[in-house]
Amino acid sequence: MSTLINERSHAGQEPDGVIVPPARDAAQPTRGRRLRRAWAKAAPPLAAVVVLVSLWQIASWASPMRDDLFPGPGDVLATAGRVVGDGSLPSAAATSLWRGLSGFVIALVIATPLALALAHVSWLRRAVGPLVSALQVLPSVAWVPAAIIVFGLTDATIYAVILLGAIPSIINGLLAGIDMIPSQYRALSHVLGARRIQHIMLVELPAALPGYVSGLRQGWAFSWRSLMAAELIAVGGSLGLGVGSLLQRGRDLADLGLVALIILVILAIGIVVELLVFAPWERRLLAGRGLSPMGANA
Amino acid sequence: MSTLINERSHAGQEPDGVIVPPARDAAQPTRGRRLRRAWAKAAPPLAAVVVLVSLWQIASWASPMRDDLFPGPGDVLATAGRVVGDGSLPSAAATSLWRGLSGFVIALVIATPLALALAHVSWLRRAVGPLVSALQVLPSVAWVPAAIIVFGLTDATIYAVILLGAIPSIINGLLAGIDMIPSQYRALSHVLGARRIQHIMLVELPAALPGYVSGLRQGWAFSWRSLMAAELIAVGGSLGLGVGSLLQRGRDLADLGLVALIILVILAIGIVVELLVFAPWERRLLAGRGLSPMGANA
Amino acid sequence: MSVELSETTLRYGDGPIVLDGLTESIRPGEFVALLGASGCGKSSLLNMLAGLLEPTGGSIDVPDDGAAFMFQDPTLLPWLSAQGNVELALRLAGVPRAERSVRARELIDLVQLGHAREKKPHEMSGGMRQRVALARALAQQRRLLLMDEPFAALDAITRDMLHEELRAIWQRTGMTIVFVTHNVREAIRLAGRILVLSSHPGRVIDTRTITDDFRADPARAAALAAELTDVLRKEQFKHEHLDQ
Amino acid sequence: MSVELSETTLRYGDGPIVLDGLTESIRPGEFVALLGASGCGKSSLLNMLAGLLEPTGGSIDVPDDGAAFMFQDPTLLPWLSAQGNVELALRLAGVPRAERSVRARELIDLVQLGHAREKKPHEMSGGMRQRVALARALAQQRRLLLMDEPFAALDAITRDMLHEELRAIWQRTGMTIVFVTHNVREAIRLAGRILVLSSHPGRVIDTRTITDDFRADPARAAALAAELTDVLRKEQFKHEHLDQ
Amino acid sequence: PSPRTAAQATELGPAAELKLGYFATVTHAPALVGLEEGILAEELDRDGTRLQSQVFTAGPSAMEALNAGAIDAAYMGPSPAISSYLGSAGKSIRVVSGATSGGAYLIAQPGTESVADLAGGELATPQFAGTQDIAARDYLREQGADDDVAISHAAAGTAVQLFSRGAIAATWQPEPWASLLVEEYGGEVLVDERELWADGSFPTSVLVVSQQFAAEHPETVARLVEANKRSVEWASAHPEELVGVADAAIRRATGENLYDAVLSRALEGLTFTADPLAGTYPVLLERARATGVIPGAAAADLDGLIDTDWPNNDTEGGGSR
Ligand SMILES: Nc1ncnc2c1ncn2[C@@H]1O[C@H](COP(=O)(O)OP(=O)(O)OP(=O)(O)O)[C@@H](O)[C@H]1O
Ligand SMILES: Nc1ncnc2c1ncn2[C@@H]1O[C@H](COP(=O)(O)OP(=O)(O)OP(=O)(O)O)[C@@H](O)[C@H]1O
Ligand SMILES: [Mg+2]
Ligand SMILES: [Mg+2]
Repeated sequence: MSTLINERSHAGQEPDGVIVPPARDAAQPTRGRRLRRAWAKAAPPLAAVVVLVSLWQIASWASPMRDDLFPGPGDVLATAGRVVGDGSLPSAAATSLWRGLSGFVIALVIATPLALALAHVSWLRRAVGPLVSALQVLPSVAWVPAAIIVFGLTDATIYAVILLGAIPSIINGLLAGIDMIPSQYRALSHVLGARRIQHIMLVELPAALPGYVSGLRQGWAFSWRSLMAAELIAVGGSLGLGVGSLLQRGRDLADLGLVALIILVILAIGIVVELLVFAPWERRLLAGRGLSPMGANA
Repeated sequence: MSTLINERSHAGQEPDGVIVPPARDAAQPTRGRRLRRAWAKAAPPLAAVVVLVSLWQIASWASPMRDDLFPGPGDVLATAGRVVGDGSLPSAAATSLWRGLSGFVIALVIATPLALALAHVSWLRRAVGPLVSALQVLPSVAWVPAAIIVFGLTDATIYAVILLGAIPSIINGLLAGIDMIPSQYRALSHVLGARRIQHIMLVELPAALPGYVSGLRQGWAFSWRSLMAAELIAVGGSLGLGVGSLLQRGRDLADLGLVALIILVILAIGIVVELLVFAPWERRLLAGRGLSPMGANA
Repeated sequence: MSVELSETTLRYGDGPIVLDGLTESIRPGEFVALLGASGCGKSSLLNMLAGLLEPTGGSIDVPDDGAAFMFQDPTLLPWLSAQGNVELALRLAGVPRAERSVRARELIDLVQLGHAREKKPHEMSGGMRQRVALARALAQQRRLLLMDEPFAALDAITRDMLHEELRAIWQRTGMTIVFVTHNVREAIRLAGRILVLSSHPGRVIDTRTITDDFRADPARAAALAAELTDVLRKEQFKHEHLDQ
Repeated sequence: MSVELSETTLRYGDGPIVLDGLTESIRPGEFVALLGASGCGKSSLLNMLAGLLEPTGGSIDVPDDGAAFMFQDPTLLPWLSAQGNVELALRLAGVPRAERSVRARELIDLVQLGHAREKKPHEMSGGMRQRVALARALAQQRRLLLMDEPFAALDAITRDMLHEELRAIWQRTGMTIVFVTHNVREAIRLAGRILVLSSHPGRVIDTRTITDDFRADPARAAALAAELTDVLRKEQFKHEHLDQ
Repeated sequence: PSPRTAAQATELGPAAELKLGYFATVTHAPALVGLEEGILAEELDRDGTRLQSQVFTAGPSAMEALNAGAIDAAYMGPSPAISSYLGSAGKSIRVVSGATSGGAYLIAQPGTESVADLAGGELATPQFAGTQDIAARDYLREQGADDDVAISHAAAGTAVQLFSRGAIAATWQPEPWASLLVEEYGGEVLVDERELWADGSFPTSVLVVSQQFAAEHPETVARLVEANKRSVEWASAHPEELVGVADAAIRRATGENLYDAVLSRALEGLTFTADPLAGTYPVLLERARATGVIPGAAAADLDGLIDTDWPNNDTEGGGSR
């Protein structure tokens, strides 16, 4: 006989092979609880970072390679001090972040209606759908010569490259979300007398939202990566110095400390965007529908 | 009064605002039907291509730009004749395609168990999940210095860059698919006495498959783009010449005809992979569950 | 606005014929019940009446403004509360914004869910979800109302109350109602006419008209229930012998 | 292996108490029916018995090997056919590969779906899906079987046949069955004991033991049905007055 | 911007603005000096022309920008200039002045004594059909080693990494990477490219302007050429200060730079000259043809590429008609 007694806190006790939906929490959140919760949320990623940095330090000590070929955390910290000190890194990060976010938002605004058009106009989807998937595959650098010829050396070139990278990905994400909508919802819209636009706004988009968010996450990745490609074109002058230019600089100078630093900065930006934007959004969405991301139920 | 009479072929008649699930087809497919179907499938993308090429030709005639800055279809065809004639394009395309596909398959094999681990081990997901999303954001070129230090100028460098690009994307796609599984399925597995591994193999993976496929499509895009980035790094020697290297060569030689040609080749590869792999797979999957991609019901 | 079926035939793909040459006319304001074995094609018929499915043969005439439809499963939108689901139907029916909230409250109260107004579908019991779907169907206010086993998940008491409400609404609005049920007594209690369908293929094998006098007499109603059950039983046994 | 509830209490999050201090013991081999208004907590109770939900207070003892559970909605896996869904349950119950197909066929025939063996869930009617879910629950062969309104979507005739089958299986295997129904006569026909639940909060307000003699006498059975319906009605009216 | 062919343009007097592209690297020292010491701005200002500078990281994107009209003039290596000139059938740009000469070396792994030691290894050049690539191929051909040594391409830092890891036997690199390899990784200088040229000089970076701009604003081009000459002279005259000036200019542009030791060694090997060394172009082209890199190239196609006859009033442009 197994006895389930009223014990709210035996997280680790889950018997082998039992796939239990997480029980809901009975108590009201108090101040102390909330603090503990925030800590519980922040602790695992922090632990991951600490573990990774330690491994890195150990590897760099143990490695027989020359220091400049395998910079350790200390070296990178020193590089960080230098480029933060002279202000180049913060300003580059701010420039890139602004371009990335604004480009992503523009891509979103353009891609969403396109995706809806593809989802609803069957011949359009058959005609253009494969092309969209193919555009996703086209590397950003391929657009650079054309973009320079059309837009010159302005921010418009950079945005063009970002958009061409992010738009196909967002379109595909939304299409996938729409395709997975239970077919009953279409019947429901029909029966409720929804006009097409009402169906889209009131039923289809909300229903596709969880899939859409995961498409947006990929779209964000594409727009950021395209931005990095665009920032390699040129530096200074009318184009502000971005993180991508710094990365290129590090590669040109074979300065692996700088390269590692930029990688860390990009990772940090990615983690922050994920933790502040996508993860909470997705969690709220799923929770509102009685689903819960399995790893994120704390 | 509206009268719905037995007319199987009034595709265009759908009244405004009516969102009707596609009626199933009553007749058996005959030979003639099948031919007409194949044609109906191929016609829209072909039409799209013809329209785009004509627009391009007209633009290149009308444009005041120098021919070398805006090559028309004729110029590109001539370039194609040249690089196909000397065998460099076919061999580069074959090399890249092989690298892209094999890299993607390896990424798939590595990413799937990782995604499952993240989906099932809550602290792991909280610790590593944001890092995975951040890795997706990291541009492929960032890995190149590290990959070269570790692997030198070998195919291993190229595969490392592909894997680091594709794996996070596939992980996120599968995670998103798993998160959207109705929570009842977990309850069902529990009640049927499934062990965790059985739940994963028999319930979770099949249920997440539609979301997974759309994640794989993004993963394929990432792996192909990473491949292009890797092929720009280093060429020649023991490394075969890939499509990415040809693209770079076009830029180096200020040969925009070659650049345009490579863009077209990459697009063509993308379209073929989409039409032969992802689109049919997705359609079959959705149809098997009573869903249908809306634009693709012909 | 009457509903006219003429030689309506349905099959899915190249499967067996589901409905075979139904010819039936439903007058405006009629209250019709459909009885038939599980899988005989009742839901399919309602789907055709709602314009969700095209007949394979024959024709169907329905009112131009479509039909309100309560599906066999509730099909609530999971991101909306009970109130939200009903308000959506009102919005799509063109009810002005100001009235929607009040009307939705009334409908939710009607189905006894006043205490669960803000609950999301996943926080409701099966019967509660079915009642929200009922409220939503009533919110549509069409002249034709199709209901697919609307009370199947409800306890006898709630069901009784809702029977009363439904008849009251029907009498007040004069709408046409076609509903599917497996409960023979429910059919007798509510409907003005009962159609009994056979299965494999579905045809109308029996039609009964029920007057209010008839309904008022429990003994005659019970006798009819027994008789109809017998019709259904015979039909099904015939089948079993064909099948095996 | 008996089922023991002791002071079992349940609430969802910080909502109202759903089940309040249930203390009840179900003997091995007993056939128990749960009656109660929609939303009173019947499905929640079954979920706790199946280990899908933890009680907020008190304790629950259930057999170690878990329970077979037929959910209120069919929850079939959409990528598997009827046969495939049943075979999956057999596979997870450890039935050797060779036997699965035969056993699944038998179970599908038992629920009268021989003609729809290879149909996918989206190609089946509501009642057909429910029957596949029933076949799947029977395939699990646990000592405790929980059923949540197992026959709600079925016509009277099919339901009758399945009642017979279920009782036969129960008698043959001696398993413990707890099932929820809204049909009072169904409860009387099948169960050895009936528990009536109140709502807001859910407590056991009436318990009846039904012997085979009793069941055999239609008049006494009808009287009991009327009596229980009355208990339910009183309970619900009390509520309505508290609510408003 | 939609660049038209130069023939359609008419002279418009001094430009209001000149957009100048350059790389933030030592081989572009005259540009660095001109900017850092204010020579370029000062000279252009005489006609009221404003100077706008733009840093590039690779020849192709600079050339693309020039073609697009996003910049009007640029310092760049001769090979992108040749590629563009050939590709546009002589319509894209003109080389109006020289800037830097020398500063490219074949650096081999420590302990390598001669080309023969490279056999079976890989030699990396920055890019296909680039100046160093052609030099390397031609050199190997001359030495009869072209079958023994594989050529691969890796630019700048990548080549340094490959070298440090021992993945390549040698690399033909311009400064400052050649010096970096020598100073930091013990590379052996096998060949100083100057040895391969008749009078020991060959162009490393030159000043080019778009033909469109040259046709519209010949006065401004003349000012630019003059400023370049002054910068070149300054650079030649102040070898001690040059390191500091170059370092400051590079850091200002990109925030990062190499050690001074590497920089000064790199600068030592460079010669600054306003002479574009026109005589080397046909040789360069012939070598490209001979090694099969640009098979169809003919010396006549380069007619009009180099035009040092500034100031001139010839709106048709072109010194070597
Ligand atoms: N999409 C479909 N594809 C193929 N066959 C289908 C489809 N939908 C329904 N059917 C078949 O049509 C028949 C009638 O189904 P329908 O849902 O109309 O039955 P029903 O009378 O409503 O049954 P129930 O009382 O069980 O709900 C069934 O045999 C079913 O298998
Ligand atoms: N996940 C949940 N979150 C919050 N409340 C819930 C949740 N699930 C159920 N409830 C509430 O618990 C109560 C009991 O629900 P339950 O499903 O057990 O009722 P039931 O007796 O099975 O009703 P029915 O006969 O309608 O199926 C209901 O009031 C419902 O709103
Ligand atoms: Mg039905
Ligand atoms: Mg229930």
